[in-house]
Amino acid sequence: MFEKILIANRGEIALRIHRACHEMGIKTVAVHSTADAEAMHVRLADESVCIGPPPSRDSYLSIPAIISAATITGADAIHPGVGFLSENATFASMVEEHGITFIGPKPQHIALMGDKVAARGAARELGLPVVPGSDGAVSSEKEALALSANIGFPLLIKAAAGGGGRGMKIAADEAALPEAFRMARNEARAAFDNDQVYMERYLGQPRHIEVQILADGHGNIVHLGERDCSLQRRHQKVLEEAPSPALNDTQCDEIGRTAVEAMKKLGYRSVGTIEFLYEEGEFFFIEMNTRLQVEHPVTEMITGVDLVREQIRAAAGSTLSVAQEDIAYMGHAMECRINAEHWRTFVPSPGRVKAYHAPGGVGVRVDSGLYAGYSVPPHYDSLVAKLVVHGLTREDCIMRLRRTLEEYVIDGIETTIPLHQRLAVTPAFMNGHYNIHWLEKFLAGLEG
Amino acid sequence: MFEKILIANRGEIALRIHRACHEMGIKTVAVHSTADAEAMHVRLADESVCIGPPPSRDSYLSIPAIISAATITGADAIHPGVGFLSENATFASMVEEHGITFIGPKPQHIALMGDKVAARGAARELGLPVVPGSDGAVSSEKEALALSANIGFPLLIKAAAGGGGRGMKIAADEAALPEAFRMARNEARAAFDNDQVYMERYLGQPRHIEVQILADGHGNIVHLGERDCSLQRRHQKVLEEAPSPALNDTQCDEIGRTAVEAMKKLGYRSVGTIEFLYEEGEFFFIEMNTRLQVEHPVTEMITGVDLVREQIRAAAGSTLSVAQEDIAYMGHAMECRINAEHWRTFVPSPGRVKAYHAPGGVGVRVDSGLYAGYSVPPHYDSLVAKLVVHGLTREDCIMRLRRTLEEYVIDGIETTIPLHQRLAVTPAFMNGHYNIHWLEKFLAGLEG
Amino acid sequence: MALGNKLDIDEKQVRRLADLLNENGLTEIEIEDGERRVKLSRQNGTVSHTGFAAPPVLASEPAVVVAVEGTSPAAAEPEGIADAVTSPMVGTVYIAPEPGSPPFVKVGDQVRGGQTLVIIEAMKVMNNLPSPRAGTVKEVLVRDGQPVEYGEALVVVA
Amino acid sequence: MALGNKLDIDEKQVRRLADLLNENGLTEIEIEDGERRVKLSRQNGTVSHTGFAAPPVLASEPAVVVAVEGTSPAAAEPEGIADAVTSPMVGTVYIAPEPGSPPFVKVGDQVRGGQTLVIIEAMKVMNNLPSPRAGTVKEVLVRDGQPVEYGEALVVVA
Repeated sequence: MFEKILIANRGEIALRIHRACHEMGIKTVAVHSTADAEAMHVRLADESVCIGPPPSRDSYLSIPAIISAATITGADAIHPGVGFLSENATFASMVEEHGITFIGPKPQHIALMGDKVAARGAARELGLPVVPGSDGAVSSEKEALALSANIGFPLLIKAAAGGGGRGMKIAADEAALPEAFRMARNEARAAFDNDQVYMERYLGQPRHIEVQILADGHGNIVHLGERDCSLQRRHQKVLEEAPSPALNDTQCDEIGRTAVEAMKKLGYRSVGTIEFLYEEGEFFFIEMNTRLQVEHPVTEMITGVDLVREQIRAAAGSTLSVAQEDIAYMGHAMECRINAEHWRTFVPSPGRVKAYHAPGGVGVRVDSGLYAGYSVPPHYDSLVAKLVVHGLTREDCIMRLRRTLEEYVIDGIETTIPLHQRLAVTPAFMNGHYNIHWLEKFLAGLEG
Repeated sequence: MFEKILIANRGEIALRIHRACHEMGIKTVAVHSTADAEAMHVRLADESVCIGPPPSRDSYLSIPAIISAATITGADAIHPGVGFLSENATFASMVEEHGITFIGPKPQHIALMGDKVAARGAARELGLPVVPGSDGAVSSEKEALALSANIGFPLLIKAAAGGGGRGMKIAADEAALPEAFRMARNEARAAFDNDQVYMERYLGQPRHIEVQILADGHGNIVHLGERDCSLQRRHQKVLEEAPSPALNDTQCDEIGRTAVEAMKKLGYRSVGTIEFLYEEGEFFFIEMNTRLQVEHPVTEMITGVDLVREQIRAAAGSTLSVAQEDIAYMGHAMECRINAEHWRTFVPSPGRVKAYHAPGGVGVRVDSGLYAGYSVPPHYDSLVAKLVVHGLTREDCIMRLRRTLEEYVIDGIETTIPLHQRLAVTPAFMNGHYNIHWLEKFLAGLEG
Repeated sequence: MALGNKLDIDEKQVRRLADLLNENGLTEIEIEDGERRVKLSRQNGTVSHTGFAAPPVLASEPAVVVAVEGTSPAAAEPEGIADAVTSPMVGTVYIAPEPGSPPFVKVGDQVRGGQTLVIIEAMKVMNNLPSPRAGTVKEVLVRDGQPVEYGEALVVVA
Repeated sequence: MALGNKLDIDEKQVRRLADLLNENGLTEIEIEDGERRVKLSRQNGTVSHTGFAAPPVLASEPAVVVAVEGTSPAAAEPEGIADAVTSPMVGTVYIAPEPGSPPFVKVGDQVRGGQTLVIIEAMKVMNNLPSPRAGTVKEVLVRDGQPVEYGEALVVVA
């Protein structure tokens, strides 16, 4: 096992990794910009190195600075966390070239999944379901009708040269297809002087559902069920839960098995997440994140598996400590992302935290680097805390969420706690009736 | 279900009960002395009533004040917490006479178990193992030898009129019995002018092991395994864990089943704990606590059962939400009692908490009413926080304990955190090799 | 600065500077303008109380007024309102011997020490509350039938 | 400028200065303009805190000295030591071109602007650190082969 791990990240995820390391008896090196000298994980780490000024490009994204810091401290592995360099294949390669272990997947898998077009091709080859489409221009109504049988309805006809919704038509069923096809071509011709169109399945109200993968370098690959991350604002996840209120156990097992098979074909190693859109019983691949995910705690809460620990073990050459048959799901978990932003306007609110008091008690986990007196720097992501709660049922979980949101004190900066408080009492959320568009509509309808 | 519960207690346990209530959608009434007006649970409760001046006898032990507070706020039930009036049968009866539900056992069971002599008799009748003894004076060597077969060795011969160790002899085996018997009688005669002696099994290095019981009023009774509470100082528990490192699953099941059978005979209702001394495979009844126990969270951590919730449900007439076969043990849990005392001298340290920061992350639960700026009053018990951690194995649990003890900040008052930090790295503790005398010896041997 | 002149202090100005000091976590502000000089400073340790002593602002507001009363000075310190006679117990207060009767005392009444001011019912027992001193009833702070806490101010006798 | 006897304070100006202090992690700003002088300062160790903001006392002491250095003013504020030339990168510092050679500079040397003070090795590349100004070497704060952080003070040139 490693003696000393350098954590090439900041904020709550750096603290999360530090905790896993110390629980494994591994020493930690925190690297930080000048803006983060007083950060909690820096204070708790066994060693810390200032690697640059506040701008990320000169500190948390500076490959030479981070590798130099690992060299001078004698770290034998680097954990990239999430964001920053965590999906940078060049960084992963350079780390390994310097004789330091990169705690993550093989660089070629990072590169493959980082290229979204290549990733979609790979997903199809690996047997992951992708949105069915025409795979190229469709030149006639007849061809459109022939292809539609495989694509399925509702179906979207899009201008190949298009953008901004122009030259885009939805056909609800076969009867509506010919006219929609003609209209889309006409609009495309008028708008882009190019009447080439292609077709794909139209997803009107999909959910965002992702599958957590865990793999060692020895061919052992398991999935840890799904997370529902449909509550999004501007493609940023706001609240995640597991299991998804929309799936039954069979669906979960099936998509999990499909994901595991794909990862076995790929020869994947480390943690990873395969993201899908889900609508009416079908999954469609979006992308794969070849790293730890912000919302990993909800999976940890329902499975009892420590993903960061397993990730570190796998990087050190150990085998997984769990087999697929060991993984049992217990209860329900939710994570609120608490951002240093005004809860209605989402204006960032960096600054000094005057009072801080995290909720405690049964079934509660808080991952946060905040403390009273800490100053949230203005240079980085606004995520400052993750409140994760567990309950034996989804209803228990929501009640616990409300109770903990009542208790959470973060004074001095604006946070999104009031938004989560409102979400937690909203019927559509309570019933699990939401999709990826729901939260934006909910926000638009909020008063105050 | 109840609409509003009055919490007749203070400190972390009052907060614990408040949390359970809010998670069940039940409103809370906090009652408090003038010294506790700023307590966390008072701040969080839906209503609060000041019931008297700081001395407990005029506030937390004042039955009229508490029942009046329930009356004026319209509470339909009272939770007594632990300590104070929680094992006062008169209080339980009076509460019920006022048409308010007492969240606890039937008053007669509180009374029975509160009388330690009667409790021992009852335990024997209910089939709980008690320390075997002569049940009266033993008048001859011959009788002593005859009885010894049933009592077992080592065996203690005690002066009936005795005290202070005089007239007390231990016989290691049958061969040593006659001489020990004669010496004990002679010493007894010389010391007390009365040579009557009796005999019982001698427990040299027992562990304190207790079984958690949960019962509704409908005959459903389950046990939730054992807790090992052998780490004690002056009969005060310091750190508790579950499962016990000394028991195997079979022993746990057996003593649990025995306890459940006894409670079925008794017709017990609510939560309760049966405490045993354990030595070399045998259990001996000490007493039964007819209430919630401070260390209940370790059981909650390994079973996932919310004991306070079940206790409230049972008081409201609901049936248990778990059957014995539903109860599975997962991993290992430990609880550190953090007292506002100097960790070496145990001198109480009330006063203002200048900085407070509880540890977070995976597998951690903190039950504490502390916050930055709160002043620990000098009038009550020094327990100010319970740090409870869970791990998949006992070793994981200890590593997590160390990690969280590194993170815990309570500044401005002295606490016993440094003691727990030392315990957590001590081999005898790490190996689970301790008994009820071990901690006192450990403390005596500590430097500084 | 001329000794004969009264020192001209603009309190608002100093207050504004103090705010600046606090808001920005400074330890010193010094401003000189010709003869005049203003310097504000703070020692390190004393500053620490400004924030810490304040109880945390709860993420949610207390739901019911009684909760706020519970943490009010009246509850915390029975002597909160000067000359007020406070409740020695939790219960329901009655200001008259029976429904419809005139009250025991009203504002302006002269009372003797020992004279009943109100009755407090607790556990179905009626407890007379005698005046601790002779004086004039300045204020009756409770309504008939109102629940009261320990230490709550009931009647002002001065 | 002076309006009668009253001290003329430009609150905005002070606020702007305070912001400057904060943003740049300075400990003091002092401005003199003829009769007028403005000075803002902060205590060194607690630069960004009003005191209640003092970082929590950790239950355990940091295990290694580097951790303390990491939170030291030197790391947090490259400008911490006046006139010190600070490291523009993380790496290993060498005070001489080769092992055994005389150092690039020693205390008392006169240096030109642009003259190499030390070499910093990062990622196996040797980077010359030129003096930002002409002056006298007052102090060499690092040992040969010592690991340095970004912003760490290396050589004092004044």
